[in-house]
Amino acid sequence: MELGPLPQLLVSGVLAGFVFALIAMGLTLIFGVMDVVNFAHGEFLMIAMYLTLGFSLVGLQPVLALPFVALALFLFGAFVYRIFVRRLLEGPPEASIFGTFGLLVLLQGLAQFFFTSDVRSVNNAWFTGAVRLGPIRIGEPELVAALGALVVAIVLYVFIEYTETGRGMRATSEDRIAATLMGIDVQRMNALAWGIGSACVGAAGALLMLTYQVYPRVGAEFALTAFVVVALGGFGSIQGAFVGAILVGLVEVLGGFYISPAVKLIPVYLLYLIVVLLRPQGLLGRR
Amino acid sequence: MSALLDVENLQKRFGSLRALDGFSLTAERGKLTGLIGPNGAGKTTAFACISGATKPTAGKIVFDGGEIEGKPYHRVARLGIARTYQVVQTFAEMTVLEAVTVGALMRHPRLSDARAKAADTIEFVGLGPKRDTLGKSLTIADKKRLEVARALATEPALLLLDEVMAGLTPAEAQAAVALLREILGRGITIVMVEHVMEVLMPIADHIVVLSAGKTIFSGTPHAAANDPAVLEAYLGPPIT
Amino acid sequence: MRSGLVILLVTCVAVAAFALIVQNPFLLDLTFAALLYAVLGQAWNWVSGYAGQVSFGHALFFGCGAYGAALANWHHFSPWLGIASGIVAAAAIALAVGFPCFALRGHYFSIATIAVAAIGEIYVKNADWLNGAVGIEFKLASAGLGSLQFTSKLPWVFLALAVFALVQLATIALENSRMGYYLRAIRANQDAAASVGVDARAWELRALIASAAATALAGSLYAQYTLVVEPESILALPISISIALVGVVGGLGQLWGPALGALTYAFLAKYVAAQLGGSGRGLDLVIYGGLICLIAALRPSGIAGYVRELFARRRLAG
Amino acid sequence: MKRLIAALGAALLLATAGPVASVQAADKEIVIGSILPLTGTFAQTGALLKAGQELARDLINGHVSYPVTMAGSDGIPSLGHAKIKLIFADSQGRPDQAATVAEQLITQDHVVAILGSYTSATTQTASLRAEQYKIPFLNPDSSNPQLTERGLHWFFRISPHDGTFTENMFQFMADLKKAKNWNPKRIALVHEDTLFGKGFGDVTEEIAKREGYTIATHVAYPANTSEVQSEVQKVKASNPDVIFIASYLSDSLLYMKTFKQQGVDIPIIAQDAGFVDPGFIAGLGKDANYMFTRDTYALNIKQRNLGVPLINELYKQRSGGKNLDGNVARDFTAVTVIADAINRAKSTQPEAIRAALAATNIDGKRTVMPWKGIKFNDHGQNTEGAGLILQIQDGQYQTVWPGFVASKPPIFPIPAWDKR
Repeated sequence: MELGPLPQLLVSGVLAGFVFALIAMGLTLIFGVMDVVNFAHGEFLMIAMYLTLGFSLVGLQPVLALPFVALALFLFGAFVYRIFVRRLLEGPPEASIFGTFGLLVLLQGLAQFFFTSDVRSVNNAWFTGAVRLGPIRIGEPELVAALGALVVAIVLYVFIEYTETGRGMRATSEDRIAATLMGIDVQRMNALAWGIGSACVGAAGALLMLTYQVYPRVGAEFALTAFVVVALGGFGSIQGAFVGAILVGLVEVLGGFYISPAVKLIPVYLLYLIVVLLRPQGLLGRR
Repeated sequence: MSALLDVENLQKRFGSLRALDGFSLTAERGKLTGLIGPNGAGKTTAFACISGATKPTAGKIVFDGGEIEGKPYHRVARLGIARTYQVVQTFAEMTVLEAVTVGALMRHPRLSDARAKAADTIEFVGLGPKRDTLGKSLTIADKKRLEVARALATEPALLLLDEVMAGLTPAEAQAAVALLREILGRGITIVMVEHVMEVLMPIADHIVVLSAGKTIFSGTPHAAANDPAVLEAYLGPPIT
Repeated sequence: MRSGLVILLVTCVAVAAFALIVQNPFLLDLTFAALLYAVLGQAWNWVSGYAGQVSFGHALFFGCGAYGAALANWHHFSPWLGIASGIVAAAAIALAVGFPCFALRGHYFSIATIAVAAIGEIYVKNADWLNGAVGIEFKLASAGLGSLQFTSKLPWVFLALAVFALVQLATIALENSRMGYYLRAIRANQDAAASVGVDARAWELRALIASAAATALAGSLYAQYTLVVEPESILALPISISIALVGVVGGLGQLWGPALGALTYAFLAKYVAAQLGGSGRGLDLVIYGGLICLIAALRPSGIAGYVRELFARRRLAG
Repeated sequence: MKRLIAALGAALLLATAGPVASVQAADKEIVIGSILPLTGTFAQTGALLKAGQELARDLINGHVSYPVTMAGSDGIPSLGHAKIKLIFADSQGRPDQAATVAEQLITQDHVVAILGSYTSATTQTASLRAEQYKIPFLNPDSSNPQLTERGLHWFFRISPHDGTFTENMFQFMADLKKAKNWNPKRIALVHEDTLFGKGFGDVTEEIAKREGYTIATHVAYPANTSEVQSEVQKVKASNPDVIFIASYLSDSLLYMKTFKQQGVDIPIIAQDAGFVDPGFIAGLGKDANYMFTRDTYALNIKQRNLGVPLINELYKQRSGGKNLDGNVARDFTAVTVIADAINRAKSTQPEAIRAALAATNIDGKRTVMPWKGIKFNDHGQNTEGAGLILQIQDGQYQTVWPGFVASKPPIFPIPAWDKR
């Protein structure tokens, strides 16, 4: 049987999925702990990308800059929680939707003010070649990003399942009041979740700069996909985000090739609608 | 005359958990039936199934001569079953009058009629002085009254009350009992979940005991208090 | 109810007088934009404010109206026919999409609205009968109500004012009706609402259909005003978000919220942007974003909610 | 903060004082409106275009002579050396705003003609207002072919449109076929799904068929996408001889990287936009080499007009050191064209200016453009303009076509990715 480009498309789709997963994991973690969708998630990614670009200008390769960017984003996320998101949680549920939305507009405006709307990319990065496996070609940056996504997912999983703090975070996500009664500092857990979720997107930003370029509005495209991925997988489920991301990557690439690139996002949105209408909690979400 | 509500061998599973596993209950017209049982026996799930909030996995619910199991929540309400919640579910941003009006609108689509009906009901449950207070600003006792008023405003044939006495001071509980008698006096049938047997005994006409999702007793309050199975469910197996 | 009507009357008279006095196209344009956004915000408010189902897809309905008008012009029909068919199309889409989507709640619903609107946008970009990504430019006709084209801004301000008054009247009626009570109850607690016989999905669907129709009407006015429709500026996600933000900044589920939000938005988007955005460096975005953040953190009930609190406090004090 | 206060203060003033005091044309001033995107996404470009137009205005109003039409003529000689005055209005890059300010220029500032307004969408709406009020509208720089196909009476465009530019790409390919003994038959067409992309796609498909080429695949894709794997696989699977592509910068970088990753080393001819952005070479380094792209302008051509380097120096003083580019050069030229028309009209009556514009005939040597000249057809389209084809060689854009202005010969055939 003639497979044609199918094997290549499958590989490309899965790799694209890994990148989406990398971005979606932080979002789903934050949601899981405190029921807040961070609509400014894409802008956190944008900040991480600018930071990575900054490091590359002083000679530090994105892969090496990754831990610093992740740390910086951790601090930034925790800071944003402490001075801002905490107040949103005291208000009605809409407050968090629109508050993080305001944050999106604000961060985009600041980026445009400081960096202008120019498109910038890291020059002379490592990993620009491609690996050949028979007829299949895999870009090195995609490969590195996929490995990064796997490492981040495993670290996150181990942290949440097997550490004291991770268990505290899970308890907080299940029942905030009960967690308080058990002596868990919910504010600290929330700040930690924002920090870790932001650190994940920091890692994503660093790895993304291997293939992609940054400009103030870069977050929009990725964030939209990340929301769909997270909702598809089930808000709050890290495994769900991973499965959802790979499904979205595959559907986007296969749909683009076999239907038409112009409408490649329609199957992705349809997939989301069909899944949540049949299973309102998403693929792996809890009710 | 047949019973108003007849529940037969109801089953409800959440995944592998059997919340109800053979729940049966009969409520005679105009009487107060008490539903009791230890924590986690499935009382609240039983109410959820009867009122249509969740679908039972198997079994039969006959209300006023018609089968209602699996019907949507709001349709069951329209048939004449109203309920209150164990954990109060108020409309936080609405005043007492507005919240009860929402209930009254079910039988009185014109807003002015509904508001008049709601005002009467609020007086009836003794919330008159607080009719313009927001739901979220009420005390727990008043929130429970508000829920009763909201349910009564739908002019139900059957009222399901879920632990309306919990957390009340003795004086408040006294007033609540008086209110229940007045409701019964209007010809409304009540099924009432209570955690504590003693509260129910003086007012209940009939007692159903639920344990681990199964009806283990049905009879008069006096018989319930002397039934070994009931005592075992509450106190654990007898020490021998 | 009476105070709402009085304020509405005073507002309309004031806006009309202002429009007749200033005669300045820039300010009239600002007024038209504010009125249009007030209509859009209020229509959105019915379903997302009163009923609490936050939609990020209203550009789809806006687009129905705009494309209805544009298609009528393209095929030499009366613009009024185009507006009517745009409204019908929006209502039909609202029915078809709302029915399944109202099974979803919270973020799942909001993201579903994004997905549906995005599918619509992609479809239009690739649909030849709507002239795809290129969009449709109106053919000029002699000015008048028949062609719905004018060489002055004044008729536009009055048209928008009429629609605004209509939408405000509808909202006053809503607040004092069974539907208004039901929507607020659904927003507060859908489960408890069902326990007193409220069929949440049916009422939400009615609200969405009305909302879609009003949004489409505003969309066709906008298209007739600018004389060009094109997917990027009619159907894209930022349009849906602007509509939602007008509703939120003003205050969700409040009669005067969208109007106040629209005034703020029009002023910031059109005027401050012109003054501060000179370098194209996004200072206007910074101010706007900062304002939304402040409102969300400090006054989640929006401007209208804040004004109300002030009045309530004064009443208590006096 | 100061600016905010100033803005708020001004707003109050506006609200209370009523109409903004309109500046009446002084006796010896001819008022021309200019609509530009001075704020918003295109604000940086808008500021440069404004500087270019102001330079042209100052040259026309001044005494110093340059080899450019009307430069150094001390205003409009036929109207008693009346000075040209430009009133700038901000479109914010938005179609509805462009229409508003066009109306404002006409009704309040009483301009005799309007220049504008960069993006095709804003030009579309603003020119409709000019048509309604019967005022000449001269468009320097919008490239959508449809603009001059609307049957408007008052609309003129000096720039070639995308149809002409695409014709140029095919002419270049035909020359390359002859010179390099190359025989391309199959074209892969890739463009974003916007006004710009769709316009390019339609016209390219039409010309390709007319010229006897086969469209191997026609890929429209969503702009600002996050990956282009399926797009590139479609191109690869269609086995083309040449790729025609239209994208803005972010997507153009993504395409180049993915082409390289997938080993697609087919010659690429791009329709400017992202491919001529300064960020293109900066983002790709040596991987940008050998790309062909269409552009409207280049300074490194074999000069025909000796005034260009001088004018470029003057412009650099106003642009913060930036060189003239295609957009600015066209906007500069537009001011000279309208001044020339008014001079010949010997009147500021709109109908007279329109008639003079329609009769425009300027030699290319008297402009800063690499064109044969400026002459409008019945649709108001300049028929004498053309585009350039550039190739990136050693990290520099070199003009390789048309031959009479080329700074370097094209390098062809192009080496495979791993040999670059």
